[in-house]
Amino acid sequence: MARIGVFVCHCGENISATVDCDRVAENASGLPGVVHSVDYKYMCSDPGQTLIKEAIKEHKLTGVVVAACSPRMHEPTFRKACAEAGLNPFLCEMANVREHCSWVHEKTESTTQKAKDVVRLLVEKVKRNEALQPIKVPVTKKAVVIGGGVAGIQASLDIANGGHQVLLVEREPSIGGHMSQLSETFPTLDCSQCILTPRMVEVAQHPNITLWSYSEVIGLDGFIGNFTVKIRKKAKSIDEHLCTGCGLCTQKCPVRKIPSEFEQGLGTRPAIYTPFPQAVPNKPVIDKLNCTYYLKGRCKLCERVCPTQAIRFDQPDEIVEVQAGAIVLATGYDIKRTDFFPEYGYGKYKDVIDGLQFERLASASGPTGGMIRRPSDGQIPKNIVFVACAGSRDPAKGIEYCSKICCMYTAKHAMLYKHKVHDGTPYVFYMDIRAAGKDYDEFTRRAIEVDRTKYIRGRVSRIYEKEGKLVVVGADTLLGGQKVEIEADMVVLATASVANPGSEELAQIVHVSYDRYKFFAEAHPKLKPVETNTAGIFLAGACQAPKDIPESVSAASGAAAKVLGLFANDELTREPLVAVVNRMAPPLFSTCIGCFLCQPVCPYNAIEREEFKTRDGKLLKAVARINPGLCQGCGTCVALCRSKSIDLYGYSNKQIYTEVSALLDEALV
Amino acid sequence: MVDQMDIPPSQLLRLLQTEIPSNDEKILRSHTIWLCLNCEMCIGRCPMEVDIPPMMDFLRSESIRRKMVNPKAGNIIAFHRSFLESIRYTGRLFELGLVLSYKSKTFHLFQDAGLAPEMIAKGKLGFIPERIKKVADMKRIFSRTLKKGGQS
Amino acid sequence: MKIGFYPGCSVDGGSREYKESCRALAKAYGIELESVPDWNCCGASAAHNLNRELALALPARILSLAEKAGMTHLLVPCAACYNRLMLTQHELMKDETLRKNISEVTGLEFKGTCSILNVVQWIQKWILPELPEKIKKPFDYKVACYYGCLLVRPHKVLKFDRPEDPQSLDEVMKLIGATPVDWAFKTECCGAGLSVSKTDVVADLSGKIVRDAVYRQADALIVACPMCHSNLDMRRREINGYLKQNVSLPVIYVTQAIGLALGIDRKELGLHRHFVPVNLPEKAEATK
Amino acid sequence: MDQFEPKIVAFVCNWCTYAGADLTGTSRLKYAHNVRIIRFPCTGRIDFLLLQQAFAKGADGIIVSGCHPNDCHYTSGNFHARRRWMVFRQMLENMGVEAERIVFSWVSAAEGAKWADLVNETVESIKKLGPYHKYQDMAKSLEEWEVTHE
Repeated sequence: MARIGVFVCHCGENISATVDCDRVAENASGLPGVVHSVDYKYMCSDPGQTLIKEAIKEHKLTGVVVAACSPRMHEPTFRKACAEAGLNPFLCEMANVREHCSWVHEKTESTTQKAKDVVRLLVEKVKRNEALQPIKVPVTKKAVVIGGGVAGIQASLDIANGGHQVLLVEREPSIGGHMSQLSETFPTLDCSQCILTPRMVEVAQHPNITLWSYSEVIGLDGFIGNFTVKIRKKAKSIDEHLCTGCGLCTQKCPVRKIPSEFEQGLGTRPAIYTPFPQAVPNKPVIDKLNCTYYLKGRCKLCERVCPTQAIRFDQPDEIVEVQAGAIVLATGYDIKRTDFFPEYGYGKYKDVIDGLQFERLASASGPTGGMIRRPSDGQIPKNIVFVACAGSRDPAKGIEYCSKICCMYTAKHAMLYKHKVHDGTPYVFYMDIRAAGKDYDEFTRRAIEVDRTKYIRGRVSRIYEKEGKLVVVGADTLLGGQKVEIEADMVVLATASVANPGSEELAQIVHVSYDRYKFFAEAHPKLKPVETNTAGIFLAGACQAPKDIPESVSAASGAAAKVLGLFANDELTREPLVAVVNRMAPPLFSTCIGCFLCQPVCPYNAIEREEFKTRDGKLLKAVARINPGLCQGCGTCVALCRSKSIDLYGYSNKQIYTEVSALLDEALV
Repeated sequence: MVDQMDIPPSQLLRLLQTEIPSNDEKILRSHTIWLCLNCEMCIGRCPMEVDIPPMMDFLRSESIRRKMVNPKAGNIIAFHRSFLESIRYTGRLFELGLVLSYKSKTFHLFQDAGLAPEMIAKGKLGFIPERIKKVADMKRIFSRTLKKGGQS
Repeated sequence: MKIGFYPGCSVDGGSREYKESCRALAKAYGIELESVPDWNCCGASAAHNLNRELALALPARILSLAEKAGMTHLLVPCAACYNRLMLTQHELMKDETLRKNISEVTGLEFKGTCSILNVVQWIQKWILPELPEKIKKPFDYKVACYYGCLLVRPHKVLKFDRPEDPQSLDEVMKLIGATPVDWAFKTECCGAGLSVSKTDVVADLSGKIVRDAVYRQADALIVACPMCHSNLDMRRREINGYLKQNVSLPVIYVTQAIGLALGIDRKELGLHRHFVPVNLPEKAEATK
Repeated sequence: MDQFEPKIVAFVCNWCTYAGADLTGTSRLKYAHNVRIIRFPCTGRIDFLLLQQAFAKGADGIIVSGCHPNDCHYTSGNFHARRRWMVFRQMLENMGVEAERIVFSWVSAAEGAKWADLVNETVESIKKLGPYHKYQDMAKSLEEWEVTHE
């Protein structure tokens, strides 16, 4: 038999000014099952809570309704009070008579009536509440970081330094990402590789970090604290234990004309290669698509020259499953390439290049040894035009956002050019200069004032080749839209930053949401910037949105802090408001008919298949089972279930049905 | 064409955005609206996909309606009118007639005079206007549309 | 095989060689080009410069007549007419009230069932398939394909080729043995809209086009629009004046170029009507 | 006779509309008292048979409101609710239930004023439609039928 206590709060005068609180309490005392009903000035105060605790003990209450403010405000307070008095906290409900009643209506009889109704409804609901126990799940204290650019490196190091195991998975043969391709970095102009390579080496040597390069995540199961990550380790065609990284094979390989990915196509590499001299791990891989042996079945020159017999042509891809408690996504970004800009002749004219290509030209380790030479004929360009917002902020091209890093790197490019070609003239076409950041605006001003870059506010309408020059046609909007024509030797397009190819596929594999530009979506744009809406998966760096290096590193450290926070617990506690598929004795097992229509509607992939078999393995019945670790309690499956076999703790069918029925049993007005 | 325009299209749009009557008038009196060739290059390149050509069409008819046509646009309008007259009475363009009508409107009697003999020699110019059968259709279309637009 | 045909005033008049070459090409393929009965002028730039409704009503009448005649495909060789017809169909199909109003003005029902083809689309669909075996004399020249404005813009409505650096004409030319040059003025405006009323501007715009084609060493300019043709061909005197040199670069319709490759008689293709004589170098006169 | 005061039940999600209605309160915006709110974790949880139960128990009008499209706390619950509602509405209309008595809306946690307007507008429109007895009568006779045929 239910023994319910009702506690009506005045909230000073916030409620009592328009609602007649004693009459609400008095009315409640007459409801079936209510054994105790009082009103009090401040129910959330210490004496108010004590009132509830003592009533629970004195009247042996089996349920509590507090008629006060919104449950979003004080539900945790009152549930905690109940728990302290020995009542299961989930047997406490709140009737919202402040935000939804006293504050939004004038003092009339109807307002008090509404409060009475709301209390009655929750009394009926609480009678059907069940005592629930918080869900506890163990935590595997190992993190998988996907992507080995600066964000992935930072996140790995932070987690590893926090004393936990990290597996860093990188798709390319080496970690380093885009940052390793950059020449200098804004706004300090320090050499990118000089600051990055020590970190890369630290990753390789850290006792807590395992590095799997040339590997990809191909599957993810499980939930926060208990993920199973499936990884394909692509065959490098070498035995990593034997290989010393001496580089003899890469020198002897007869295939030498493959455009180098690292050099952005401005240099070449052999078929067996390390992407760049400071690569980590510094051991080569064989590019099977271009290796003569894989194409034609002969050559094997590398095998013959290898002093340690480390070449393994028959090495297969390996698929490995790893247990992890948290995942950090740090897959980075890419820039727009191909013939996205036919009006600029990109892809057609060799001397129209993108920002990353310019980085390679300016890099001391690049294909020109740091000399700015144009790709077509190796001449040093005397007139160079930089076009900002090439594709960014361009709804017509489908990219509405600002790529964020271009204003700064374009200013940097102009500066680097001027430092290397003293008699050259750099021009920058821009829409706005967005240099918000520490020392950023000072930096762009320096490019204009000290290095005398000619900034032209306006867009370039087209670029065409004429007598060996690239004619850049644009407008100067500060001169009233006056037409500008510059005969340039080289043009650098600050092409839009876009999500990495494959980001959509990865998002689907790990079940995180992504925005319309295929960047991964954070759980909350302001308050949960490094979390995803899948618990236990975090974001670091430019896979979320265009970010510069400092931002990527901060986000990575933020994600690492979240992982370390998670790993500080041996087990996780979660509110038990989850869905459950009913179970009963054989031969029925459950009223679930095994249609599994609930599976596709679950946003968390929490619904699994459970099979009941005889001892000899014959399938008796397959029914749905909800993984309480994954379920977030939205209840979509509950409403969908055709056999009404799923129910949701806290919002059960019975509770809600009673609520609806109770509300209208009496006249409302 | 921008070199020839008195107000570049970007500024014309800015003037429109101000929603100030004196700026509207400046636009309607401009030479720019008559110089736009409707080549549609602007919308092809504009990142915001501002569809300028129909806007220009509107501004032109508005300029005529409010009698604010730029004096330099006389030739252009005369040509368009001669063109439409030709269609109104025959349904099709009568090129020789168009040229003659245009000349009589603008007094550019000798412009392009050299072209005609060669065109005739090459069988490009007809002397007799072609008429469609249902010229009445044209009368109907012209009277019903121009009545509303207030232009001819 | 019958296909609807809307020549338009220019192609029917001052640029009749375009019509002649279309018909010659169709004849070689056994295609009958059936003119829209009692067609009228599409209104060209004059109509939409002065009155929007008129600019919609004139093409609407043409399309209604074509529908009435049971035409499912309508070849419109003139790029300007093609553009007006496409824009009208687009505007009327997206706005029912407008469609009703315009139908009321023309006195004809408009359903939007007729598929409008520009000359390149027609060639792609009906001429290309049997082209290789029909070629008698490969058109072995360097050509600059000039698309102009109205064939490719506005892309949202026409959805033909790509508006920047289009390729469809180049592809057709490659198939008849020509070498398209990579040049910079494929879609720059020639100024046709103001051809008569602002001749000075036109010489400037067209002059730049001709100059670049010459610079790229093209033997011919290939066009698909009578407006472009008359500007680049008939206005050559003004262009030469602007360029301060005499340029003999001929301007050839795509249909004429294909016709020459098929061995069709020059006169049948109307080549004698050009102002700039079509004297192509001898090398290709040799048969395959 | 007193003026007709309709009985309105609101089925709302916890994260957007419930919070939005809280904001209406915090902003002290006034609205008609005729509505009773039932809290769900998500509109995706709403079994539309509950709507029929509400009518059977004498509701004159119903509001269903959740997060705006793409703002669902659970990613997609509101889309499922909307899809089910499309089908359910047709079914109701087929059955002869006055589907215009059900208002489907999105109110975010920031739209306190919208919630007040939504309630007021719904009350007004239901007042125009008048009391709804038909479904209740039908449900009662069904109950009686079940009792007599048991």
